[in-house]
Amino acid sequence: EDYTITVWSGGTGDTSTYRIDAIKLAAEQMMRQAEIRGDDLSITVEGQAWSGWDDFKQAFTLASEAENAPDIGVSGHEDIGPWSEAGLIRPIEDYVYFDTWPLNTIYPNLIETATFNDRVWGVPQDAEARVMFWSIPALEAIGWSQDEIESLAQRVESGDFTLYDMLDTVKTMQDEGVIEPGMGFGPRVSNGPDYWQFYQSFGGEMSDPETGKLVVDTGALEGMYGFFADAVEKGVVSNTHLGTEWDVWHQNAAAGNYGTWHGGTWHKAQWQNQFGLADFFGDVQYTLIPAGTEDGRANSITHPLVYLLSATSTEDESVIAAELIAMASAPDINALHAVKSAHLGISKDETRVPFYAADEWLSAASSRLAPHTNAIPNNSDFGTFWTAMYQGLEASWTGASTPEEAAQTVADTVKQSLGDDVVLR
Amino acid sequence: MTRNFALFPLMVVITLISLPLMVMYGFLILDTVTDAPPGALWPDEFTLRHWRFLWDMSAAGNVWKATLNTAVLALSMVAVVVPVSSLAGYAIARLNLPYRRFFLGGILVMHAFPAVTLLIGVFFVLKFAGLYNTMIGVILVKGALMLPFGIWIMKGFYDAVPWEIEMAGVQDGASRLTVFRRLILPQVKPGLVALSVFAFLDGWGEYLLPRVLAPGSDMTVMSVLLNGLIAGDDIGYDFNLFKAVGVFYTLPVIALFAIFQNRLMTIFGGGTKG
Amino acid sequence: MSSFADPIVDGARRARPVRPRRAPVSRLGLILMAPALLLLTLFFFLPVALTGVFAFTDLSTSTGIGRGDYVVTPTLLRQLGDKGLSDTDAEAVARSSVTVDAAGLARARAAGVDDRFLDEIERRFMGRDYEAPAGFVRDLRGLRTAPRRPRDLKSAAALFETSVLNQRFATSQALAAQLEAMAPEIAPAVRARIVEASFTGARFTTENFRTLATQKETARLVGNTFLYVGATLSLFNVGLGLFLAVVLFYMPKGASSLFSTLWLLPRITPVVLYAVMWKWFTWEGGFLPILADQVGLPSFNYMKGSVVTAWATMITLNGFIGASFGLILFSGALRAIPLQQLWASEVDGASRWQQVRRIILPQMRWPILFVTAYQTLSLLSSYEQIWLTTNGGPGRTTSVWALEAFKTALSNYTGNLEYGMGAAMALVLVVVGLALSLIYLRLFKFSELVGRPKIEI
Amino acid sequence: MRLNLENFTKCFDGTPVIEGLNLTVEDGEMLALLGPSGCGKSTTLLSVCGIYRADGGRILFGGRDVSALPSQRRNVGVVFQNYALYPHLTVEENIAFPLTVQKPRPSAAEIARQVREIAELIHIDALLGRRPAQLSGGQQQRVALARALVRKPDVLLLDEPLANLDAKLRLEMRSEIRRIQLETGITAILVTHDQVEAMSMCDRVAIMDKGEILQIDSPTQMYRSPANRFVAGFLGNPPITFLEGRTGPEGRFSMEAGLTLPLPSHLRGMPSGRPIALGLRPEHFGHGGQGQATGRVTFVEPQGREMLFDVQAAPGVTLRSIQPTRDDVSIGDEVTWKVDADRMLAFDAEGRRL
Amino acid sequence: MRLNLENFTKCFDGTPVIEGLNLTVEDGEMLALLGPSGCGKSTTLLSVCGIYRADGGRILFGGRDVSALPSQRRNVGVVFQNYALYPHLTVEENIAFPLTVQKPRPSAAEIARQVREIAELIHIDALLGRRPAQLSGGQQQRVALARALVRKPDVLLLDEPLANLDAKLRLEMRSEIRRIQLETGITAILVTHDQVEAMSMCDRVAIMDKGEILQIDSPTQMYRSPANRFVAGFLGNPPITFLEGRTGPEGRFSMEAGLTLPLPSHLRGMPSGRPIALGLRPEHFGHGGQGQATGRVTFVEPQGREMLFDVQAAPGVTLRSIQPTRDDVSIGDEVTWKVDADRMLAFDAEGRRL
Ligand SMILES: Nc1ncnc2c1ncn2[C@@H]1O[C@H](COP(=O)(O)OP(=O)(O)OP(=O)(O)O)[C@@H](O)[C@H]1O
Ligand SMILES: Nc1ncnc2c1ncn2[C@@H]1O[C@H](COP(=O)(O)OP(=O)(O)OP(=O)(O)O)[C@@H](O)[C@H]1O
Ligand SMILES: [Mg+2]
Ligand SMILES: [Mg+2]
Repeated sequence: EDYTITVWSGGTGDTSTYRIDAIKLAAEQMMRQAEIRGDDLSITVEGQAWSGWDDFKQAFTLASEAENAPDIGVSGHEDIGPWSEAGLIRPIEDYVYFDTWPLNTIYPNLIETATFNDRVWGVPQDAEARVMFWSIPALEAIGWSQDEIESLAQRVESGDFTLYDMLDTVKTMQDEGVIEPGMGFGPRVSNGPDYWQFYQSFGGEMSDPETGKLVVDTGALEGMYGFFADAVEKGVVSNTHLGTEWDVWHQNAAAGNYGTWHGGTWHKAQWQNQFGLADFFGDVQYTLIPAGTEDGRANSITHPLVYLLSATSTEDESVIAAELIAMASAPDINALHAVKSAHLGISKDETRVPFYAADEWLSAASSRLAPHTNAIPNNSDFGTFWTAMYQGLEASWTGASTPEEAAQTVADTVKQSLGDDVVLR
Repeated sequence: MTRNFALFPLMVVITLISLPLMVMYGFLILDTVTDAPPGALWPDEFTLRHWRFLWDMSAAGNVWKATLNTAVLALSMVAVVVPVSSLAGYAIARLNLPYRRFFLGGILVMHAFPAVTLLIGVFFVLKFAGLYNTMIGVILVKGALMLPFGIWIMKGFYDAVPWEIEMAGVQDGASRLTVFRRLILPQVKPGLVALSVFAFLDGWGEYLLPRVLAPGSDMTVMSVLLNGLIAGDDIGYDFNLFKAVGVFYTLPVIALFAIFQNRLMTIFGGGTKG
Repeated sequence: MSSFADPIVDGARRARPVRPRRAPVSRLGLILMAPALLLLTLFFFLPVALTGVFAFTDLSTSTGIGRGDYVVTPTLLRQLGDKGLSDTDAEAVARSSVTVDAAGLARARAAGVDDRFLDEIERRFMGRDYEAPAGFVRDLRGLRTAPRRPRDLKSAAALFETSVLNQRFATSQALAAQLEAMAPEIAPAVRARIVEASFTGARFTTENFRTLATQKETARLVGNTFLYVGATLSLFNVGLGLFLAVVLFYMPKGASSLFSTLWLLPRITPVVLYAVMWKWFTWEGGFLPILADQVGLPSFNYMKGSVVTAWATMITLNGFIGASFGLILFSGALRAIPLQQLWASEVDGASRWQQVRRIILPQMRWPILFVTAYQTLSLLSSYEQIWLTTNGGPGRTTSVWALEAFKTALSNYTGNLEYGMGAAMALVLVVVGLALSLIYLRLFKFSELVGRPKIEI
Repeated sequence: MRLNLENFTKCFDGTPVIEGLNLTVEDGEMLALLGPSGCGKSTTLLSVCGIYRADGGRILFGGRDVSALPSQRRNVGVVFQNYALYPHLTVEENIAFPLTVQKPRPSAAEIARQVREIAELIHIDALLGRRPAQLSGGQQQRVALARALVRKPDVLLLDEPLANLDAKLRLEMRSEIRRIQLETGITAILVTHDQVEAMSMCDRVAIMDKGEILQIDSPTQMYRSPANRFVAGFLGNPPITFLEGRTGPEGRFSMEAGLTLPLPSHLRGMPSGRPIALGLRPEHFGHGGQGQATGRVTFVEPQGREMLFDVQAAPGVTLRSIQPTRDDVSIGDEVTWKVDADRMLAFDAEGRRL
Repeated sequence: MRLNLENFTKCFDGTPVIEGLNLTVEDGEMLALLGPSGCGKSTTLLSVCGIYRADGGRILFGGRDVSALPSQRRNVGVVFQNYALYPHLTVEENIAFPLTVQKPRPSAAEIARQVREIAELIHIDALLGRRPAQLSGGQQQRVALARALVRKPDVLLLDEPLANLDAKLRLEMRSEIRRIQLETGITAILVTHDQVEAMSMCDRVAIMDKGEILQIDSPTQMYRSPANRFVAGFLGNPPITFLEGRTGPEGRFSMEAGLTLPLPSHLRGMPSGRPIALGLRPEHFGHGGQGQATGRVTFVEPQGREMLFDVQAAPGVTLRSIQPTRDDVSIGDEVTWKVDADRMLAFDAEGRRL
């Protein structure tokens, strides 16, 4: 039998090629197994990677609508909501046993992120933590002791050191000329799950754990918008920061031009491989995203990508694709991706793969950050909320509206389109 | 022009205004074969490194495949737009059609109205025709979107053919089809050439439609490939490489344009005299 | 061609005034038009019509395009619960049971499940009931004859299950029938409500327009669009175009064609390359910032680094493309002014400025109006350049209507493609475009363009 | 072949341009259709050849009604004002075109023979290989004629065939076209607004105005006795001078401005006080006759062989005279010249000839 | 103001179109520049007004060299062939334009006064509010003239000012322009290729060919005694007929085809056997004289008042005669008509007048 399995993968740059290559490895393995078993099986894996998300999601959605979709899609877990509702994907639980190896080793909370409407739709492909990074040389330059720097992580975690403390710190850096004006704080330059962290820092909850309804916490939104507006006000970040080129941001981050900045665990790989950051641990301290107020909490968001099965494949292709996904989730294969792209592993077993265990950053992040992560909800309406949240952020950041107005607009917009399916707080 | 006015001030003014373009296009070429130290305006080193993408497929992806795809798209545009427009243009310029005014008005409106905003509807049609993520789909859509322009242009050229020629042809006993084929078509050759070049240029430079309607890697055209070099969250951009690919991509267009410049001018003039 | 087969035999006896005969329809014309009509209908009119329809739906990624199934999900039950569905009813709907009975075995046999496997099921589990399918599957996996592939086993197992939860039904009747069979105690009205709510596809609504009309963002977008179109048009498409045309008009042929070629380049350069040339020109490390740095001016990413420079960049880069259109059109119009008129004015003693202002410009009114009209439409609905350069940034300060429509419908980070809303926004553009077009058609004496065919037979 | 238009009517956009026109062209005759711009000459022609459809009435070729036939089946040859040669074809191909679209198509040899034959008749056999752009105006003219004639049409129509030629060439082509028409014996209509052309080339001239035919006659007859004032004013160069006045006593005519002249002899009996207009041609002033007029010369125009004099015979009344070149009269002189009253043309208030 | 061109030369793209031309126009004189198309008339004119720069020689206005001055400072009024009115301005604004660009700019009242003055002179004061598009050809013509005259130019140049008018209007405008030129006493050059126009309007006519001036003379003189064969052939309508032959014995002229005629009396003494060409104008054939010629009438062209006859006097020799309309001669008749030998013009082999 001949199969051609196509894999489309979003947000996939130079360091994350194993999102596709893992499937290829699995295919190779499956063919060998078939050969030994005496079956005639040939699988060609065709992969296509998108470096951005908008293109990828557009392509996957439209291709699915046109019944022209790839057999496997690699996307953020939050897409499960809308895509399953629209019937674009099939639940993978129909095709694999989650109680056999290797799927049974995957962290249950990751499986949870791939679950929607009581069904498991995809297999988590990686995990991560999103991190606040701190420039050690800059902290030292304003007189922080080694101890203070080291204990920062605990202080953040305990809620002792808040976002506003952070602003004061970077302001000091700027005032003392350690950091260029406007470069004290280097947030992510475009939309991303990261910004939900700040919502959480101010006590926001994305969805109600009881009912699964989305929660628009106007107060948290206001707090978060106010925080960025204050940061602009203080002059530690420019009001036009959003939309800066990624490249520029990476360069600044890797060169230590920012006092603090936030990104993902995987960024470390890019800074080292592409932007010439030599001594990561010597130069960069990392913590959770600090709490904004007492109501809030220090937090980090994980945003696992998941392997999904397209609903437009034939039954046979889906069977093969699902098996490939399961095989690609084996600790040793998945570790290739984890280590190369500095993402976190998906299972306990993976952390024991020597190749993975030898990576200082991954083990540190796995222990210090991963336990505190949560994910954005799988809810088919979450995109609406997200889009509105980001537009509000843009508006308040650039000064187009006040934080209060922006938060109110978000609440109104979301309420208007989702009605009873959302809880306003 | 008469020599009653001085030329020099004009030269200065126009050169100043054109400076951004001169710089951009000048450096476009220059940067493909040189390297400049960071923060410097002027290059200090000659290199052919940026052209490595021609043989090294890891530098910028498979440019040859993309070039082929682009050429297919561009040539297909010619193949779709020119015949269809020249037929319809003739009918609309010269034949008794019911609702002819309505057609003409419609064409004019559509001509003025770039239809990229209708992409969702277009997608829907392609979805039903099973043409999403195929080159044929892109060609048909792009071709159809260009038709109003093409028909309008061709109508302009037909309008310039004296009615008397057509009358003479009919008078000589030829049917309208014969008149069209043997007497009128040869007169609008410049129009056909200009429209062909134009359709080619348009197809060659198209970005949005292939990007949205044919995202599959088999169909990657140069514009999409080129943009891939600079878009995305985490790819280090290399302007020089980008420009080299860009020059490689654009050179045929510029050459074509240089050859046919005068004819294109007439198409612009003729096509917009409405 | 038979319509004129009735010759007026004796015109003298006919009453006056004469009623002119209609020219016969040219069949050839229809044939020649056919390919164009077909293509235009498919990819122009039909999309316009569809846009019109979509605009009144809540079409989005989660509804899918042009289809919809009937699915009862736990989420739906919860939502219905909020709206007054009783817990008992909800439980009844959510009920699921597995029974190994003869009917189930027959269903499985009919579906082509391996006989030996079924035999074993019959032998081991006949008559058993399971609370949840998971237990049944676990039991089945213990069988010796169980299929190797999970999919085969699970689909076999599903044949013994009665449940509506998470099942996709193509029609409302199918769901209703299943519901009735499974939970006959639910009142028909309630059942109907459940079925109605379980539809996943798009529904008709005017919500999109209400949102557009009420949200604050609309005003800002409209403002931006006005600013963009107005500034680009007046400064570049008309202003610069006119200026270039006049200057080139006075230049010797060689220089004039050189510069007009230069100014045509932006129009023929593929948009992707053109966009990047501007990035190179305005970004950090690009030409202008380096230059500014060297002369001590503020140096940053002009394209995205500040609202003012972003607007300036965006307008300029679009304007440079637009200027060529004006240049060509105005040059044509200038050349149409009889040379003698210019000679006359020189002989009359006019300086160049006087010649331009008093002889040339007043005669350019018409072309200026045309360029304005024509380019308003183009600018209103084009967004490719903006998308590839500022992409509406910083923030959304330079976003315009068309770009926002495109992003809403087809391209955004969260993948939440709101086709319906996007179509509504596109429809607004279509309507504005049509209205403007109609005005222009009036303005430009369309009827003179239409000249009737001169051969009537 | 004899050509009839019976009650022919043609409208554009609902308004009739020509209404109920009747016209007969005899077999072998060449008729000039002469009239001011916009009077409907071309319209008539294009209706005859079937480009326009008649909106009323009939068009008969040799008695056969062709009104409903399309152009292709009318067998009419047309020479258009701008010749309408096919620029991408050689002269030979241009002439051959009507033959190549015939059904059944004649053999190549046959076509070549016919083309050569007509080319010889029209003296363009040396040009057959050229393209229209390489020909002078006169040569293009001939090619157009050859193309119109090659398929032996029933009727030949010429729409201002000489308008684009320069004066000298026009003179030549006039006799040339007439020669060919006479040699082929074809029925022809020549449309023109040039009176000299009309008079010099045709057997009869039809004068048209506002879609109506005012008079059909031989050229000389038409000049000598125009049916109405329009025709009289239209023919003649320098044009006739009209004097508005009333009949007076004793067979005289008098104008308000004071000038009086004898009436033409056949009108002397008219009752006095009737408003009439007299037309005086320049060649009938200053050459002899019973009447005479005195006035001051206001303008002298030497035209080589002849001279034109404007004589102000009364305030606001200028008489024009044309005479062989003479040196004895100059501006400001007072002259008394004879008026050939009998040859003056008289019209009533409605412009009808008296 | 007197106008001189001294050794004037003008090249286009390196090839001289006019070389070393000398021309003087006296103060207050109106000179016609007459010549075939392309001979350089417009070029000369445009150089005088400064649109073209002279490539050699000098242009003097009243003795002052203006060759290096731009148009704006030459103070020349020009009327272009198509009038070149400013279509967006009213008649009043058109006429005022030259005044409004003057420095210092005259007061509005002053401008209005001058415009009104010139408008009255030219009889267009009723039209001042209209736009050019609302005017007839003749009215446009006058506006152009007014605009050229309003700032009292030193020299008035008219480049084919009548070419676009219809025959009747042309006739009128001829006298009108002349009247105004005479009234203002301005020095003027009229460029035309219409001989009637040149002869009827100007004091002197300069005939030009291929960039050279062949003869300058008064119109009548020029017609009667052209300096060379080109001039003789150029003037006269219908044109002169040239007969190529040799002088024979006894003061006669004979052609190879067999026709013989008496030589003009002043040439009777010429030695025999010399190749000469005789020019016979149509009005000198059939009107009297000592010679006579016999032949068959091949073509008759009624032109209303007169008739043109082509008489084949010998194989290949066609003599043309113009006579008042007569009915007694028709095609094919054999006629013997007098030739006015003394008025024939004779030219030597180089085309010089004998
Ligand atoms: N296609 C048309 N549509 C409307 N009106 C027309 C059309 N063609 C001609 N006319 C009108 O019909 C009248 C007669 O036109 P026609 O062309 O027959 O005049 P003509 O005598 O040939 O004039 P000319 O000497 O200028 O060629 C004119 O008033 C003209 O405006
Ligand atoms: N701008 C130019 N460039 C090149 N050659 C020119 C130009 N203008 C005129 N000529 C040439 O110079 C010669 C004289 O032209 P000019 O226009 O003076 O003739 P003209 O006597 O006015 O003719 P017409 O009666 O046709 O107006 C012609 O041979 C013409 O081809
Ligand atoms: Mg006509
Ligand atoms: Mg000229």
